[in-house]
Amino acid sequence: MSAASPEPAASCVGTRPTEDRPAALLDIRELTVEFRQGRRTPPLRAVDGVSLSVAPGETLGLVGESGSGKSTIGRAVLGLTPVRSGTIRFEDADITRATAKVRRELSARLQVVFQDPYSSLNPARTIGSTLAEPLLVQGRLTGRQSADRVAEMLGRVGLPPDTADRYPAQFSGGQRQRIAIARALMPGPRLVICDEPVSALDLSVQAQVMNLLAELQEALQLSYLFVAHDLPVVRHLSHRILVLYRGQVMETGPAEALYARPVHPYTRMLIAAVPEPDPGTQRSRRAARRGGPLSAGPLSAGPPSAGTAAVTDRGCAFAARCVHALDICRHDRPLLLPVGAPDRSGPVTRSAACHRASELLAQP
Amino acid sequence: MPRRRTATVLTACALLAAPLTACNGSSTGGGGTNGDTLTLVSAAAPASLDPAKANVGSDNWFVNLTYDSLLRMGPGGTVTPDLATAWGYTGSGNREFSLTLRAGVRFADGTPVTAQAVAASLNYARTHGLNQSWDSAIDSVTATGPLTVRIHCSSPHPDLPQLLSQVLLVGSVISPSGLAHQEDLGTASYGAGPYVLDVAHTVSGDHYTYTPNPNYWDKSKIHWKRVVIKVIANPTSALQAVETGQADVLGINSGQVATAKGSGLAVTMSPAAFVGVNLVDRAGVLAPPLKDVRVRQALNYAVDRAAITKAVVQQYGQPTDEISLPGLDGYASDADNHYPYDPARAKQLLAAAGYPDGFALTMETQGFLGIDLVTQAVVAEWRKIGVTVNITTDSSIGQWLGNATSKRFPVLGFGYGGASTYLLSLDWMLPHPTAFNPFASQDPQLTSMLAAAAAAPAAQAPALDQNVMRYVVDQAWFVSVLRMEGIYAFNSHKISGFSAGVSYIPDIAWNTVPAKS
Amino acid sequence: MTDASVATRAAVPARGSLVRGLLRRRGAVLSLGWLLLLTLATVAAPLVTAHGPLDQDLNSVLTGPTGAHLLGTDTLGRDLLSRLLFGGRSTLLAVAEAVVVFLAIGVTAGLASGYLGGRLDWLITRTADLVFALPGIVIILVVLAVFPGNLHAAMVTFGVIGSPGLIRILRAQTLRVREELYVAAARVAGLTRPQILRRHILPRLTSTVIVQAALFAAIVVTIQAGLGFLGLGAPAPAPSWGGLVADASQVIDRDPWMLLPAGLPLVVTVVALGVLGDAVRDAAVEAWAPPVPAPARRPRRPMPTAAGVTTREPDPQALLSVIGLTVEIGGTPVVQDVSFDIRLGETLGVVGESGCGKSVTSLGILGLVPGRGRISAGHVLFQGSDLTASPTTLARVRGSGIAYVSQEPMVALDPTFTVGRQLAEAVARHSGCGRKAARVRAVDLLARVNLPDPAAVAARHPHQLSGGMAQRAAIALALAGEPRLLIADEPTTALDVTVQAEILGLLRSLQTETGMAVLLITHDWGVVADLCDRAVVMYAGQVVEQADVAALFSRPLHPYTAGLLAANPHAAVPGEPLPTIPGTVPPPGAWPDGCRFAARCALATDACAAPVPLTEPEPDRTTRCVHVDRLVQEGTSR
Amino acid sequence: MAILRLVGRRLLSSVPLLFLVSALTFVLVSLVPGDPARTLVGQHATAAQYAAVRAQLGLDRPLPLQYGHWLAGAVQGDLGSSLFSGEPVTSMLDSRLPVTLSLILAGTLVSGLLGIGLGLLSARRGGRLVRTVDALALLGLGVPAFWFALVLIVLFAVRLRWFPVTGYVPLTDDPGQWLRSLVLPVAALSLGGVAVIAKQTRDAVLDTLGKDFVRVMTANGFSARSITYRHVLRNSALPLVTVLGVVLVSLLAGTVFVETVFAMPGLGGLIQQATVEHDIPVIQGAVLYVTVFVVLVNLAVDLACGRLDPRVRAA
Repeated sequence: MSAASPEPAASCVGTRPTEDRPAALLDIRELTVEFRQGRRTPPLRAVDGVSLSVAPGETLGLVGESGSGKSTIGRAVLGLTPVRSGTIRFEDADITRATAKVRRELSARLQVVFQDPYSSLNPARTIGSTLAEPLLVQGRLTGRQSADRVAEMLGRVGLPPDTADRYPAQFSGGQRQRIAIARALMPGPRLVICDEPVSALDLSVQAQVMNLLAELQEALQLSYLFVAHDLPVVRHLSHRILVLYRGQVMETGPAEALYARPVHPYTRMLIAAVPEPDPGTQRSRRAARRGGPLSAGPLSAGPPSAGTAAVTDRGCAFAARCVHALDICRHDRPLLLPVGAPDRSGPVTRSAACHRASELLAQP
Repeated sequence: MPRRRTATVLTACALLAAPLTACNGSSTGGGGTNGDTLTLVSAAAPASLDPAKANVGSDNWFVNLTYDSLLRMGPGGTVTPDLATAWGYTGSGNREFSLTLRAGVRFADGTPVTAQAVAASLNYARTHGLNQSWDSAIDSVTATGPLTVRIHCSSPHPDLPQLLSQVLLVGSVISPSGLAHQEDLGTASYGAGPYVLDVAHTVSGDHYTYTPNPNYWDKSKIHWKRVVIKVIANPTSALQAVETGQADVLGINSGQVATAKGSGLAVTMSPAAFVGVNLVDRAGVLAPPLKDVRVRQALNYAVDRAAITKAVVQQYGQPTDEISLPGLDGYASDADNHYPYDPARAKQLLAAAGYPDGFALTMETQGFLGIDLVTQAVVAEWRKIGVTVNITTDSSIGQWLGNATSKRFPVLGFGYGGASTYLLSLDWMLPHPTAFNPFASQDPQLTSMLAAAAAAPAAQAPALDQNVMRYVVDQAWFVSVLRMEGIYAFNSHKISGFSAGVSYIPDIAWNTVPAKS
Repeated sequence: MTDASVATRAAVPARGSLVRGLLRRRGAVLSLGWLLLLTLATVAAPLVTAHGPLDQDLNSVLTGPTGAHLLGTDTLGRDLLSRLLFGGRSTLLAVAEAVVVFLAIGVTAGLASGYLGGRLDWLITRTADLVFALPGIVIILVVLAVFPGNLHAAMVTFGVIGSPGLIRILRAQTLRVREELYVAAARVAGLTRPQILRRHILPRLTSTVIVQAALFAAIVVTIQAGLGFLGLGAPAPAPSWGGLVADASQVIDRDPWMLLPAGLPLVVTVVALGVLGDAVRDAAVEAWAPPVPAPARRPRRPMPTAAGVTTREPDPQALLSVIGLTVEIGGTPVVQDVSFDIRLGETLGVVGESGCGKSVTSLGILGLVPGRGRISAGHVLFQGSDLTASPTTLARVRGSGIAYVSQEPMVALDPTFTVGRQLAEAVARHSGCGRKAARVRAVDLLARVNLPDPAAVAARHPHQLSGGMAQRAAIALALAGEPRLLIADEPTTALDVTVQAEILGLLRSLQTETGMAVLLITHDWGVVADLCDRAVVMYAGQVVEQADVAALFSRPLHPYTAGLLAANPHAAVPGEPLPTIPGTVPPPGAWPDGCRFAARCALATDACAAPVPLTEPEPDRTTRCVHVDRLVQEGTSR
Repeated sequence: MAILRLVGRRLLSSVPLLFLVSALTFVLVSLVPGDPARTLVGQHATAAQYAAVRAQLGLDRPLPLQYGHWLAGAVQGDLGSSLFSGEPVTSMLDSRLPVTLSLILAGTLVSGLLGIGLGLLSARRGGRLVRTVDALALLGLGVPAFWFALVLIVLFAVRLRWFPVTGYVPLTDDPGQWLRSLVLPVAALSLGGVAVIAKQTRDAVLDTLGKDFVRVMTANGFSARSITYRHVLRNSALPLVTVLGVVLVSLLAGTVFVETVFAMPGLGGLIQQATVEHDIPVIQGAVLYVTVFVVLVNLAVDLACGRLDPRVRAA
């Protein structure tokens, strides 16, 4: 039964990472993922030397626009996408190229919630059958035990027990996402990759699911790698945020600090682009923006793949769109370096990959 | 080849050959001007246009138009002059034969028809022809003068006049130039006939167009500006073509007679073929029961020939037990009902032979011309006396020939066009392996009867021939079931002179002329 | 005994639903009935008919139907019914042989190719392509020439030749299913390949396999008969369907009747297989599709009278007046009694969650209600003319009076034409100018939506544009007719946030330049705040509140508006749960009589059970709440 | 230029196919028990004559040698001669090509026009027409060409006498009669094609009509005619062209039956006849012709798809 009851990591005492950073649950070093695009064109580099770590009980938010590689990182961790180079360590074990057997064992502690609540549940199987699926691997449970476990988990995500006998078609998007979350939690994982889990949901339901995720984290001591494009959502759920642009990390830092005082021009642009749900604020922001355009560079030319394919190792990936870009930005790729002093949320390091990070930090 | 061809061909013409005069264009109204175009329908494409390699029967129309033969046979079997004006056996025993050629005749290419040319053509036919057994008695053919030819036979050959007529094709004279281009003989014409093949307007296998031969020796025999033979396999389609005026003549099957007459077409017919089952394994190599003459006779008694005849050809045929046709030399009318339908007797005979419960056989038959229907009917009758048969049906002549001569089948379905006893014996009764006697059965008594008949003078021959027929029927070498009419329908408003005869192909080259309207 | 029992129990209803779906279809039942009857009759042929297929009755040939021979007899007096039934055996056997080979190769190779991929996939695909290009019937003829009359060889060959079709279909479908997220989830869950194949992939393929097998069987029946007809099938006298047709063709003159019994069973069987295939496909689609909103089960009642159908006088100032608009789809109202005005140059936002009827309302204005929908009540007045009254007015207004921009820019343009040609067509249509002038103007339009290098963009096809560029091009297309009103249905939802900001900016500046009004459909409060002057909030097909945006954001007068505003993560307090609205939007057909929000509303009382009319608690703003006084008094929103 | 290169590449890639098909046919046909030499020499031939004919036909040589010999000739455009008529195979096939092509082209035209028309109508009107098209599609699938041909003959040729029963009139002889001679065969041949295309058109058009761009165009005032005939049809054409290719190939298969029933001197009839007679060179040549035809059809389909859809062109 051990697998059935999630145990919080012994080292983890709170929902926030401790200050001295206990051994990370997930640790990614220099991850690079490429996709083949046919014989003639060079491969598309979707993830380009990304390093990150997720501590027990922590939520790391990955933000970025389409084509930034944020979902690919999650899929690489899950073994759904082959890795070109770099390492992925989970619970101190290298799982970069884990065998199917290792993956099977891993599945008890590493789980996923996908974005699309419609395609993520097999319409031909009852909810009960779907939820029991992760237990198949363990193969130690009787039908009775697993049915109990299913009922228990449905209760946890706020669905009635009779849900188990019904089919996905009978549920709304929000309910399906609850089911998907329940499935992920069935084996009692420690880390859940949340790949845009609320972006397909309506506002009112989105709030419900976000609350559920937060509650479950607290109750079960879960870690989340939270992938999303919606900054306010990520900010609300994450402890730390990692901003991605064309497969590269632009900036990383504690959620509130990063959101309140973004350093990297790309982060700033992202945040500025989100319209405030307040006509007054929005009006003044717009007025402020009139002085300088949101993006000075040319509009993304060509289809997204063409744009991202043109990643060069030289220069900052964002330089072409950056209003602050200097010559150096176009020739030297900036390293992801710590910036600024510790802010009020603690001595947590913030980093940015920008040649002008310190200048920008100085003048928000 | 000739024999099987005779058989299949004649039957083909009789049952199916549907001359479809697709003289398109004007056809809808009165069907073109008389004398313009004669359009015939044939059920099958010619195997070859080379007289030596053509199928006797089904290919005659294609060949006769362009090749004159030494002698000409009429519907009643009378032989008249063509390229030869005089002919006859010399001496006794039917071994020496001489011919005198018509003077001043030229081939279509303008070269003269000489005795040398004729001898060369005949020698080509007997060495390269499909019907070599017919010629097997011939020793040599020599030109004895500018216009005289002598044929010498090593054994009696009483049927040389028929053999050299347009019906059996051997006497179709090929020009020296044709013999020099043997590879072209199959697709072009090198004869001295009234027409030549218009290659430009011919699609082999579909339609063949003939135009008058400017060098023909008797212009009065050219009645048409154009003769077209269309190949249409489907009998209904073929008849329709004639009914709608797209064609003028065709061979039809018995089921179509009423339809044809109903549409105002003229119908002519004559006994043309006999159909049945050949019990070839008389030695019992494959099927031991067949060795016993009682068994073979039982198989004859078991068949209700009258019923089969009525079902298959209605009134256009008669039940028969023999393998000759009325009007041929070997036809013995008393042999026609030698085996009245008597299943009880059949069972008795089987029991007496030691097979009270019957036995099993395999049979090969031809899937065309209605032969398969007859054989199927026979098999169903045999089933009633306990003889079960597994039938293999061949859909092509080549397949059939291969199977028939393979000695894998003790029993073969057959259709045969009828021939003089001498020619018939070469296929059926003498110990030569042929498709009609693949096991080369022999019967010394039969062989000597045949030898006597072949050497006999014409006046005595028929009686001897009929005795031969009585003998083989009694020996039950086969189960002949019925003889069928060869039936032709034609547009009598457009043509006349078209008539059928026993063992005869209606002569379209000479006799079929525009109707006087 | 593990959870497998759960799985098994679970799987049954799905399969059951396919069977049930099948049995609901009359065609499928008839087809199955025929095929079953045929199978039984052929197998038990000796019981059905007293005549053997070879029994001849030479005294009754070609009789036509009689008491003794129900379908008549053939040339040898053999019973046609008997020959049909016994001949059917060879047909069924042929079908079985060909289909087994077809499935064995097709399913194995298709699955392997699609699921395993890699070099094997390449090999299988290439081989399949090669075999696919073989002239099938000719190969069959050659095979039959080699093995005369050997239908088994022919049918096995035909199965092989047919299999590439199945391989291709199954490969494509496997690829598609393999990409489904639930398969990824199963992989993450640690299921083995065989488990995933068995649980997730194979079930999805079953119906396809059945459909393809049925269609292939239909073809096999035809081909087998065709071969029989050509005399290449079962050797006579063995009966076969094709052989019967051939026999019939020999006696068309004497007895055309025989053509019918010879051919009809063939036709019916093939048709039955075809119907069965179609039915399985339909049933499968039904079984797999997300549920269609069930039409209202309750007897349809007249619209709630208390809510009243608005019959107000249109605002003479308004560019567009929507009055009491009700739209039904498949007889179920999805939008009810919606009214609002848009003034010249104004931007009106329509806000609400999915399923509230925003898009249907906007399409209703343009007379483009999707599917089997129709406007069942209400009027749309544009510059004084009623668009619901006359299709010609509507046609005249579309594009030149009112233009439309949709949500998905990548599919909003015809993928087969260049952007320039589509724009030019729109220009020519609205201005009547020549082709050349239209081309020039098209490039101008692209420049106007701030596309860099407009001439180059004009020469491109839509798939060569990024999402943002495509949306600009779509806006350019909408501008072609110089409309007075632009309806933009979630124009930025599919775009990245930075691109969204650009498009919103573009809309704003275009509006300033042209003075056109904008009707903006959105679910994003930020977009409303950014662009709109006034907003209409919709819930469950109704307008629930309407106000100036400043007032709406600061003091919502409907609990739904308030709840929705609060649920926005923008306003979230770190570390605290977001305020939520419990439950979900009721789908059309499940709307209550009274307040449609009552079930999710904290303020709900018994009073909410009765239909709620729109009231005007303050000038220029309306709300549909019986507790509006309380909200006004509290004067708070958050 | 790119097109030429594509065509070149495609044609080149079909070489293995032609090779495979010819080798396959060769091997298969060589297994035929009925020996053509046997047929040729006839029953009275001696063993020596039979052997001579075999030698003359090259049948006594090992199979690979026979094939190599044939291949060498084929590459130079010499497909040998018919075993029976002695006519060169190429001229036999060429003389029959016009008939089959007439049938196929007319069949394609009829299937295409009628099918697309019906499909379009059904997609736009809906209701009963949809069911009619469905019924027609089923019937097209269900009614075998050879049987339908016979029924047509009974009705229109035998009873009504509207059309000739059989035969083919070359276009050059008389265009009017040519057309008349094609009516019934083409009707029999196209039934299936019409059905398939009508259904495909209906489905494709309905699918396209549901696309966003159609709504956007309608909303922005594009004319209904332009939307239907320019945009919807062109977008629906892609699946349609693929189906058209399949129909073309299936029409070719249909000619084997239809030419037999209507006694037309086409390729299909020839193949059937040659198969029955084991006329190896003719079978070989015919299979080659048919394969080339299939290759060309597929190439045309690919090119058409490229022309119709820029996305395909790019790929």
